[in-house]
Amino acid sequence: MTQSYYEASARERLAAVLDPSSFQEILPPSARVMSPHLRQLDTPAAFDDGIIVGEGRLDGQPVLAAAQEGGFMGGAVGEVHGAKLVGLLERALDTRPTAVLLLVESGGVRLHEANAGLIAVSEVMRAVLAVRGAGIPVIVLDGGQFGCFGGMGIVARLCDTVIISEEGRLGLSGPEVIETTCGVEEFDSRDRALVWRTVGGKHRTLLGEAGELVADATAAFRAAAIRALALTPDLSLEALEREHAALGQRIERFGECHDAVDIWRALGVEDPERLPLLEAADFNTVTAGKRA
Amino acid sequence: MRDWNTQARNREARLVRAAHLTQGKTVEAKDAAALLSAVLEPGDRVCLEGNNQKQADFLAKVLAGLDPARVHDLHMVQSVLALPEHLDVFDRGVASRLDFSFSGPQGARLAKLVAEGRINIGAIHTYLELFGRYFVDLTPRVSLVCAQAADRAGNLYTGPNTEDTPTIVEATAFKRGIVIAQVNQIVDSLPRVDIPADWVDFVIQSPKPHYIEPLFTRDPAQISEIQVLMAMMAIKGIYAEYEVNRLNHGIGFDTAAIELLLPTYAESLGLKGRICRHWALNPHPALIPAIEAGFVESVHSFGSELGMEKYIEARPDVFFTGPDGSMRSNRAMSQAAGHYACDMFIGSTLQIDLGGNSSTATLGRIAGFGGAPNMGSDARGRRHASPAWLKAGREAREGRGLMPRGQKLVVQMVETFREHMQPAFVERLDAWELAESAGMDLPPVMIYGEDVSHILTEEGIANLLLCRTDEEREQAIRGVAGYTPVGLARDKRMVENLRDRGIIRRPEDLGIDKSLATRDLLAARSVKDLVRASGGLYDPPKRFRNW
Amino acid sequence: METLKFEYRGGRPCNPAQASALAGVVGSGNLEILVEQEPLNGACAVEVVTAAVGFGAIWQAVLDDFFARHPLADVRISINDVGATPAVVSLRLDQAVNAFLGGTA
Amino acid sequence: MDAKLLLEQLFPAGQRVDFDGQYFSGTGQTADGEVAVIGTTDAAAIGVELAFRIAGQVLEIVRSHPRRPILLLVDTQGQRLSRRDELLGINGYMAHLAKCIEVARRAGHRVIGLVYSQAVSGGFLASSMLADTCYALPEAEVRVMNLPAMSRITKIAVERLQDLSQLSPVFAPGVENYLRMGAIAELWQGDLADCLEKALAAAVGHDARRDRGLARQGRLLAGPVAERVRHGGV
Repeated sequence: MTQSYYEASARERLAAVLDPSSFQEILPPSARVMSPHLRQLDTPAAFDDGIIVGEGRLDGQPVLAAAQEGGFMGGAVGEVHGAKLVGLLERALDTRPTAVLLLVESGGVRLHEANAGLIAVSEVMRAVLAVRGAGIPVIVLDGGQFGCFGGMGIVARLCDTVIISEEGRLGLSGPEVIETTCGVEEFDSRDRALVWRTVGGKHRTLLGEAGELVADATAAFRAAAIRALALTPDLSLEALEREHAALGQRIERFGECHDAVDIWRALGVEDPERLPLLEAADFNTVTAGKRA
Repeated sequence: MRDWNTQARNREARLVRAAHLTQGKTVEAKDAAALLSAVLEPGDRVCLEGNNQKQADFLAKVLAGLDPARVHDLHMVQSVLALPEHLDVFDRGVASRLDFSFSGPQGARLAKLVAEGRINIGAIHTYLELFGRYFVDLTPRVSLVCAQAADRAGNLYTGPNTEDTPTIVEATAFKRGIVIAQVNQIVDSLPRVDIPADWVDFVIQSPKPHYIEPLFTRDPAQISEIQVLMAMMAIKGIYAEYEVNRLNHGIGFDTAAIELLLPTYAESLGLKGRICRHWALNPHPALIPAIEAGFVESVHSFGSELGMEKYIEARPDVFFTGPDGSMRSNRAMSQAAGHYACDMFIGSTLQIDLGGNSSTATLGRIAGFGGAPNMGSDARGRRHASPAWLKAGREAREGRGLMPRGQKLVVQMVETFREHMQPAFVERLDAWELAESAGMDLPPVMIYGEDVSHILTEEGIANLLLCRTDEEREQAIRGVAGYTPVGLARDKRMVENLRDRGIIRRPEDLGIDKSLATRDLLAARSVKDLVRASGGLYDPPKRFRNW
Repeated sequence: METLKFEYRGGRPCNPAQASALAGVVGSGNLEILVEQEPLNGACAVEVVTAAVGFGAIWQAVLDDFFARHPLADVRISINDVGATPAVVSLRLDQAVNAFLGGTA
Repeated sequence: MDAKLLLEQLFPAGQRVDFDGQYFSGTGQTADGEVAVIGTTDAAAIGVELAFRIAGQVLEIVRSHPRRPILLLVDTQGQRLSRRDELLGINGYMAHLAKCIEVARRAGHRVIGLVYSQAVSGGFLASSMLADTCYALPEAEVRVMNLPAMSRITKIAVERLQDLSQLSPVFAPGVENYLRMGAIAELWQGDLADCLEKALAAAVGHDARRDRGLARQGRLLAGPVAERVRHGGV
């Protein structure tokens, strides 16, 4: 099996991140809980609707976990896909695991069932907040090929932390969408260096949107997820006021920045141009204490 | 008395017409159109430097914008039609006749202009043929070339992408033609001189640096496990068997997979130092891990590749570089090397017929040939021996009572189906229909079946050298054509017989465990891995990055 | 979209390591294959749902060869395909069956 | 409907709402007391500044006016599409807004959403859809994407999408579709002040949208599948 988180399938990621052989799937492919809407639009459906949910252990602790399969429709959220995620989060309210892990990879709402997908994402948002409200941390792992965009990009930031690789991306509107709507001058989606500089793991980590940058290796994601088990959710007014102050500062400090490199320079990173070339460990050393 | 010096006098007249535009040899970019109007005469044969990577794009634009009432009926000779302007000159009536080699991105529009009678094609060539004709009957009267930099005297530095420039300039300058160069910058002193000043008449600094296409970069992330399997078969079933040491690879993911399996799979078979030591090849980024692993002793290149500059400079034992450290490529020399000095060519194609003929022609597109036929053909003039060449020659002649001689290995590597389930094996090439519709003398065949030694698919390797009858040859091809209609129509008994004789070999016959054919076998699985392998020297174009 | 059904007889009963196994992903040029143990009176039943219409004969040939390699009885094979080539189909079939019989996914 | 007219109809007993560009906030008077109002106009594109501002107002209400109900009147064409917003982490700002609404809910504020004009995609997701209950005016427009754009991306002919949208509420724009699928609890018609007072008086419970979607036959799988995952064996 591949060591690369980016290259692994959703099933391979779950197997590698959780304790060996500990994962037990709920509504597995053989249950054939599939999207009825895709068939109606003459589009192939998947036996698991592109998401795997179940129970397992992480470092011996009981956890619930979900993994989106980017290879199927870019991990987009449809009715069934979303319902599986909502059901898993609500299950956490009953079973009270140590944490819920979301191995996200999604372009957002699945257009073939756009309304159902949008509503499902908002139900996921409510459910994530309910789980955190119950004191159970929700941990996001983001390092797949399709990144984490659209509604899932919002969901990820509702959670306790986002563990991201340099290859991972996190945002709201995909670069292609912005280019198509606003023109190539606004965002050249084929300039991949620009894309990653804008929404990639390193920038997200420096901005404080992601909690930890790890190398693209399933073992690195696993180790970071184990560390994150110690998190305690805090949805107090004080916590939100702190976050509010930080986000306000971000607009003040970086609102006029044209490029991520300007932001990195403003953060006091020396030679910000070379950040994209650094391996995760070097990046973490160079940027220690310089994150927003 | 007959006048034996008309060309020189005509040249002088042209230079006089342009004299008011120059200071020394330098012409301002704003005067470029005036310059071309002054030196060009209707009916001139003009070589516009358009290679498959480097483009004299500014001069192309200026040429296409000339007044057709003044400049018309030009005869364009150029290796590659890559830019829209290359066809605009015909669309606007500035030129009317064309001899060329490759037209990849403009193939569809070219077919349309030919059908409308706007372009009269002389012939479609391979690179070497066209270069040869520059010195025989297609000598340019005026050449529009491009270089990285010029000095005040007019010496040119072509940079790593020298490509066609020396050939074009030599053919033009020594037959009293006129050479006009666009350069990215004019400097006091050049890193090195690639073209001496007295072969160059005018130098123009272009408003923007010329365009270079990163044509040979393949992202390892896109290599499939099927391609890994095929690369394993190539290494074990052909490279190792024939001890192939001098070779050329076509562009594509199939051959990139082979390059990336050298430090892993080939190494595990103990093949380092025994295969793949000398290459006629552009500096493929995918070759970096093999170079670093010590497989590769030398690489001579047709052109360079964007982003490889620093890596090449840091590996002067491997690449051909100037005293300044940067690469000196040369398309004509590397084509000659690929034809005569290599033991093997391996590359992909779009269609193969039952005779083993292959073509990349598709309906509605005139794509041309480029250099593949020079690589992918037996060099009948070759006389020096090598183990691979001798073994291939022996296999082809054994038991026939023929004069012994060697033969080049020409390997066609294809998956039986391309994307969208297009079969790679067909009863009849689309090239026939294209030839009829475009009024060509011959169907445009990229590599003739008689030159092909092996066909490699995911189903197996067919060794055509060992076939003794047309029927055997046909069944050997059907026998590796998988589930295509051609493959399904095989004579199963005969195919099994060919397999018993080693003419067809399946992965299991080669002792290859298919379950090992995963992407984990690739020495690099991403462009970032290539950067890592290069020690940070490779700087890929931004479109290939995901960091 | 097209649904194709095939049935093979004469296979051998098998002793799978798990009740079902999945290989592949429903993505362009790829497919997913679900292999399940099921009493089918000794048959091996295959159902293919494919986005590429008109390739029934090729599926038949690919599956014939697959069954010759793996003569399975009382097994249901369900496939969701997005235009995978026969080479990919054969590879995934072998992967799915290996996981099913050997228990390695 | 114009926002000012809407406010007059919602609060015949009086309201004090300040408009600043596309943003407005203030209070309205109902029989049960004051209601906080936060909203946007002119199909605002929600970028980082606007999301931040709405979130700040929610926090201010929680801090200064315990348990005061909050009415969200967000008119949006969706998230602002720009490289700058992505650079600054717009998804984080949207999530922050969602968290602030949750904090209000947990602190005992009723949160009601009313779609009075447009509600699109990300802008809808991070605001009205996070309310305890979301309502809409009949003339409101709700969508993820219009059919021609959807057709381009999915490569399904727009005619086919139009035909299927007659049969299924699942992808096509339309407030009726969102009603059937349970995301919109009711359409408010007639006396809007009366509608608001009833909504404020209604019991607050769990996220009831999938139950409504099932009952209204617009979303048949969401509820049952979620329940199976929640309660099923492994």
